Amino acid sequence: MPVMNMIQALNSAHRVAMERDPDVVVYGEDTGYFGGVFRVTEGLQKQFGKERSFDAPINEGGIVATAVGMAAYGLKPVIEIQFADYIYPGYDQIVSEVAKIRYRTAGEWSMPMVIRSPYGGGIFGGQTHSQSPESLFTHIAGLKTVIPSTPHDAKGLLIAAIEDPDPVIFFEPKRIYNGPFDGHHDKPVKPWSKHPASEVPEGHYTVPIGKAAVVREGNALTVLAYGTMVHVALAAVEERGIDAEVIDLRTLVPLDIEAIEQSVKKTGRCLVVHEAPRTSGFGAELVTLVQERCFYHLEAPVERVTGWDTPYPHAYEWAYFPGPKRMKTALEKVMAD
Amino acid sequence: MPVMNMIQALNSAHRVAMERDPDVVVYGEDTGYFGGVFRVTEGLQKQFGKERSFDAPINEGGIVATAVGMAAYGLKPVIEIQFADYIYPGYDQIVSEVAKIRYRTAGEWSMPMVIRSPYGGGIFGGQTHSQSPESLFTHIAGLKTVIPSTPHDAKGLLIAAIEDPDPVIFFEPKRIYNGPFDGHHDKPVKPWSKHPASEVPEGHYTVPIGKAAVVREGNALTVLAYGTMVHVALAAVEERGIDAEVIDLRTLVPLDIEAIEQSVKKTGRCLVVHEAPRTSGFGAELVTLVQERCFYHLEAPVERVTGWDTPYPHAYEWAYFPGPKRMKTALEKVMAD
Amino acid sequence: MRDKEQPKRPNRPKLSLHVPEPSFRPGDTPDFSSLEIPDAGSVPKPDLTASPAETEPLAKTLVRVLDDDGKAVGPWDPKLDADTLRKILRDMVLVRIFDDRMYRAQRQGKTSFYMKCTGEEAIAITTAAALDRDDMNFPTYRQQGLLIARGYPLVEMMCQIYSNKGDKLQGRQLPIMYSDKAHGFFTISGNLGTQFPQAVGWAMASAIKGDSRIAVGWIGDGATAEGDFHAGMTFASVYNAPAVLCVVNNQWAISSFSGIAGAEKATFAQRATGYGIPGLRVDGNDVLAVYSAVRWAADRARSNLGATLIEFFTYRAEGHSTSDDPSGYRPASEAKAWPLGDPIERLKAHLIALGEWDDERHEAVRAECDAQVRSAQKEAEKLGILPEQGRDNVESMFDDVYAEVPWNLAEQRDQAVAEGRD
Amino acid sequence: MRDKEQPKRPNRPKLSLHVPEPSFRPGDTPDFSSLEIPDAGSVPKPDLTASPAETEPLAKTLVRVLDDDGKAVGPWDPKLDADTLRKILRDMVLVRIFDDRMYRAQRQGKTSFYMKCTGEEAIAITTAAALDRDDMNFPTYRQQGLLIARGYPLVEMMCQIYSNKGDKLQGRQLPIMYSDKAHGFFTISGNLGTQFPQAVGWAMASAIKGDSRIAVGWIGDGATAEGDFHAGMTFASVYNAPAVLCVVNNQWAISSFSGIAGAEKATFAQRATGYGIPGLRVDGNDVLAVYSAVRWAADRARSNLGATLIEFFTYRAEGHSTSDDPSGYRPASEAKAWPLGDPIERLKAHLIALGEWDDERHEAVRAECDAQVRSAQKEAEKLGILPEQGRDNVESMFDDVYAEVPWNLAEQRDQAVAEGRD
Ligand SMILES: Cc1ncc(C[n+]2csc(CCOP(=O)(O)OP(=O)(O)O)c2C)c(N)n1
Ligand SMILES: Cc1ncc(C[n+]2csc(CCOP(=O)(O)OP(=O)(O)O)c2C)c(N)n1
Ligand SMILES: [Mg+2]
Ligand SMILES: [Mg+2]
Repeated sequence: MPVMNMIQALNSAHRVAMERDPDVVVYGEDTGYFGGVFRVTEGLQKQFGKERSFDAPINEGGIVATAVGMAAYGLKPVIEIQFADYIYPGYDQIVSEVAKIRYRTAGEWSMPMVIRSPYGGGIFGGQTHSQSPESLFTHIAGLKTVIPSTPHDAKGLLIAAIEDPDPVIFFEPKRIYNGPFDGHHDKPVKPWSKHPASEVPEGHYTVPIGKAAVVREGNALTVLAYGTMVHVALAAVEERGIDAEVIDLRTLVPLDIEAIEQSVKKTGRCLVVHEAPRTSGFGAELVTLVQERCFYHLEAPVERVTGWDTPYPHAYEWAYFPGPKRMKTALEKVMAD
Repeated sequence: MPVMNMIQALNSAHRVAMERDPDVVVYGEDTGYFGGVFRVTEGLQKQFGKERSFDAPINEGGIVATAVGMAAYGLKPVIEIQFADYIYPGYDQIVSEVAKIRYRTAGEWSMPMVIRSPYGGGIFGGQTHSQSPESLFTHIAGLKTVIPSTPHDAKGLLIAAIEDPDPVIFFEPKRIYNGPFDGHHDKPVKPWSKHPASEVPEGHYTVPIGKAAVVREGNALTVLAYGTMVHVALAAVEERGIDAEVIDLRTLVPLDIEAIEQSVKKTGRCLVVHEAPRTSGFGAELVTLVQERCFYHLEAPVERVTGWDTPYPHAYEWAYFPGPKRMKTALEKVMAD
Repeated sequence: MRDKEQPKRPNRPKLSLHVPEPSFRPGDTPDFSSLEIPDAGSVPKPDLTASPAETEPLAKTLVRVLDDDGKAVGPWDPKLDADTLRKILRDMVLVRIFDDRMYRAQRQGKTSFYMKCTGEEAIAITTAAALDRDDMNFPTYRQQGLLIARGYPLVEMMCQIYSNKGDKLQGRQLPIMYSDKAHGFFTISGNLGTQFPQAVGWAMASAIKGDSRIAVGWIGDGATAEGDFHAGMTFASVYNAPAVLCVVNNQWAISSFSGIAGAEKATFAQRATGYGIPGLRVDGNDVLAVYSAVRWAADRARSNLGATLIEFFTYRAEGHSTSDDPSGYRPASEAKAWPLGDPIERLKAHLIALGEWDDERHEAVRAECDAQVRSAQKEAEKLGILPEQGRDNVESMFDDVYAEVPWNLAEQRDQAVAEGRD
Repeated sequence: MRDKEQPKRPNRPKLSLHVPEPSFRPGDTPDFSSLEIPDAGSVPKPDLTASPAETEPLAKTLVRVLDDDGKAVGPWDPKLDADTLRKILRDMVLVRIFDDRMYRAQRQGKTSFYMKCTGEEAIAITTAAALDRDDMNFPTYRQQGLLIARGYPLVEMMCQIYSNKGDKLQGRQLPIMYSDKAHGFFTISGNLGTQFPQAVGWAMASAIKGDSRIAVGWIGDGATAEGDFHAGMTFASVYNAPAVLCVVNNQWAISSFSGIAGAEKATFAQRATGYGIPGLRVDGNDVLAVYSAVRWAADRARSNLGATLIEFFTYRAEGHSTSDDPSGYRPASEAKAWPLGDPIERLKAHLIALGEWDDERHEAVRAECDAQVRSAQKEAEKLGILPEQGRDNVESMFDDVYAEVPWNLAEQRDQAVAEGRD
């Protein structure tokens, strides 16, 4: 089976989807001729022509708005927001339009589209190339939110998202585009090729939206993670030698609540991790659901490991990023309580 | 003492602040000559002149952006977003600029401004005049979020917000502009004049940002609420005859965590209520904080009473709005668990 | 030190903020005699293939066809047959009566909200007449005329207004936020401006697919200030999108006049210049001028010549909505004083001048429309009015958030159904 | 039925999507001979009080002063004294050397990111010369020249770039996102376009307070597509804000050329027309033209005549940033072929033509600037380079989110300090 990093896998997902469905069109800032600043759309213009893969003006609101019009026409736009930090100018169109059109028309119109965007920290990108705004989308009814953590899932989830009848916010953890970063920034980065999930089928397959993956089984506690933090969590658990079950959520909305409940009821302890700031982050929803549904199984408070409630500070990357140390402290705390 | 409804109290707050500080300027859509669609800014243009109270173009992003420029100059803009549902075109300026400028300049520039906006449901306003987007702001470090529930607090909090050195998102529960609606939509609405908190001092005073109010003392459980839901909660508690402590948060960020902890540790049970959709609503943060800090005091899972995870459906106003019935069911559940 | 405390320079003039003010406020006697209105027929009509630069003068004037005597004059006369004109006239009469009845229904407590298009009927109705039946509109809340002109059933509209059992939108939308795919009418948004670049996206899709249908984007004068206006114009310009982009300048945005959107300094049609697309400024109360302009723009779009911006100059004769009382910010007599008149009266006069109409036939049509509206209303009200709604079918509230109901909504639905409403 | 499956009409032309394409791609030989460049001195200079409409032709041409022989010609010649010109020349040389050193520092792993303004130095530096010292700039990341021209210490800039102990922004911002109030330089945002309407707000504030200082808003060609551009233009037009609004059209936005922002159909200066404010299009590599245009616009603003939009036409001679390799999307030889030349060479030639300069003095200045940059770099690096940062003072990370540290940040600070970093 071909070995791909996450960028190649995402590129392959685009190609597969565009080959199968002539209504799939792809655009965004710098995504056309050049193939995107992270090269995810590389070669699409050459293969599918300028009418299906092109550059867009720097107007994220306009990119989303035109996608709304295209979806209304019957196309399936897959649009790229260059960095998640730049999604806000398109926020009104996403929240007020994309998310609500199926509902407000009682299904007369639907909005099948994928809004892809690299997100997250760990690249010394400073305040505006590091953000994790997922909870600003999980709060919006009508949107699905998907975050892959491996090349295999990235391709399968992106194809599933493109084929999904509903709009999907697809955040790509840019820190792990090229390798499964485990938070040890001082060590050399492993390439994806060393990771089993870099084996990616050439053709069409999907990873279902709404299904989490138990990436490590265990009995002592449950770790809920997504994106880059899956790898950080796994490493911390291994290093700390804790019999933890690690769940890669993969989809935040709709959440795989069964997988979560099942695990926490088994382990009785839970740790929730994400890069986004703590207050009103998606972790709050996870903790709340766990305490609502597993209250009488909990042996200790559910802990959160998150980014701090500050903007993302350039030089303090490794003091901000929830890395191995913070993970281990939290693991110990949940186990001790 | 003068008796005011919430609109009059907010109007009075503007006047007091503008009289005391010549740098306070007020603008927004229809806020000038006409005094705003809810008349909160009525008469300000007449009293303070067109240069300090004027109408703005319909561009929420531009309204916020010019306020950033004015704050950078040294003014204190108080701007109105006509409905909270229309704040999204200004979201980028709020999140990327207003919230981050003090931080990214290490305090060289600050952004003292107030962004006022009527929010919430209960007025048959349909999807775009009913929303409660507070959690989209509580997640953003650098912003304060304030929501009053009475005329007295509205005036005192608005003056405090205007005098605050940091940007404040000031959401006004429009359903209770004219009277303390308790959720019983079939009964005649009581006017504010029958409520003690309609006694509002004429001149300057502040209600501190960051301090909750225990609006009803009790021992059986703690209800955390804000805005219109304070009145709905109070009514439900009374009607159900439960010895509940009801806390009006008043400020969501920075939260009065002490008041919450103290109460929940006393009662051992907690109910969190808001109008916004459940998933990733501010309730999730409240529940999480309570379980993090009061875990060993909790006798039952913390419950949430919230809006549903759907857009706000016009005709189903009273099936959507978290009214007395839903409140009572939840109260019973928390008490029974 | 705060910036503003820096020393001032007395040798420099003091700057001052200009805040636009409309000509008349309550208490003033409106007098529009200084308004420059070009003669009907005086504006040239360029070739479809004219460069946008050549069309620049058209953005600063007013394309008019109907003269003061009700004659159609000049190069923009579309030379429509009398049947077409009578259909337009009837549709305008129908919309006005519809608006009046529904406004009253709101006042009677039968629904929560209503918005009229009184004085602006010509724009949407004539545009519908000038478009192909399968061209697609992205309207605002003041283009109910598009639906009526395309024969959308009044009962359907009313059921939406009442959010009742006949409402295909299932009571989910504020009254008048219609949606109908079959009538080429995209779902109206409560958020101003959003539909304008969406129209451009639809047009781009039509071009991508080698289709021949075009899109029409609508926006109000006030809403042109939104970023979405710029998005629509930019994408239309860059991709040469086959779209007709319409600004309905009725001079008011709730209580703010068009000067607060920039109209003191330039026309809205002139905005087109900076995007290299043609801008036409058109007398929006002149059916013939509206028809001709839309046709010209639509033909350009269909010929792969790209988008056109049209400013329809008109006057919002009544309040912004049922929530508004305009006497608080403009003279009550202003509508009457507005010199470009009433589109219905002007078309009526034209048809009479042509010998194709008379007062009796007009009155007969009026009565017929009135009866039609009343009977539709009766039928609609059989299916309920708003105050009775929202009790049944509570479970429907959880449909259509997604194609399939996810677990959280399924749970919430069960809860809502079990609980019942207050 | 999906819309697109509706029957097509064979009697209609097939629509098609136009996607703009730059003249040259990698592999092509760039040839700009068809580019229309008006002769220096050929464009008239209107009165300050000229109506915006009168200035419309200026938006379609190119204000140029320096002719091919290095002579200053025509009505826009600002007739600057040689000292002023030499100061501008030196500042340009200094910025270029600074850029080269810092670019190299990034390549050496001393910091994370850098952005040059090579080829565009004239614009910011000359604008600074034409403005008053206390006018306020709202820059993008490519106006480092403003700081250098106003004498901001190079060491301060470098410390920011290294996020080191001397960085007054405490390591919180990406390199080159400077901020300095005392030098009238508003904090650069990573989010494109946001500063443009902010500048207008500052200008409005200045007008509200009866001040005499004006604001200058900056934006790139690509970023003009953002809604914020429209917001800035609209508010500037409505309130007659005393602002100079500058579009730096360097023809590229990362890998997209200016056609993707609309430049195929109209100039960026022409956008001004639709807002009723004057638009000037200026040779951005011609120091004299830049000076004169900024002065004209600033004088208008100071006289309460409102805002002016200036498009500076230039060419981004190098990559977008250290993260970009332009040879992937344009010919590597394009910069050399660009006919409007290098601003430093052009001003140098002018000064030589005036008899006020020669190659030796130029070389001396170059060497002097080089020494200045090197010595600043040494000093800055004493305070650290990026890879060593972020270990000390972790608690400072929690300051300045608010004026006072709230309980949640205090708790997080304690945790962060206790934990230490990885
Ligand atoms: C984004 C947004 N901001 C504000 C509003 C509130 N609002 C509704 S209609 C209106 C005035 C619109 O004026 P105009 O565009 O001229 O349209 P008209 O009502 O005259 O047809 C305003 C401010 C809104 N609906 N959406
Ligand atoms: C809102 C936003 N969208 C996208 C980006 C990513 N981005 C950074 S620079 C750039 C190109 C800007 O081009 P232009 O405005 O022409 O400025 P130039 O770099 O040429 O000076 C892009 C797309 C961003 N920083 N902000
Ligand atoms: Mg209007
Ligand atoms: Mg550029």
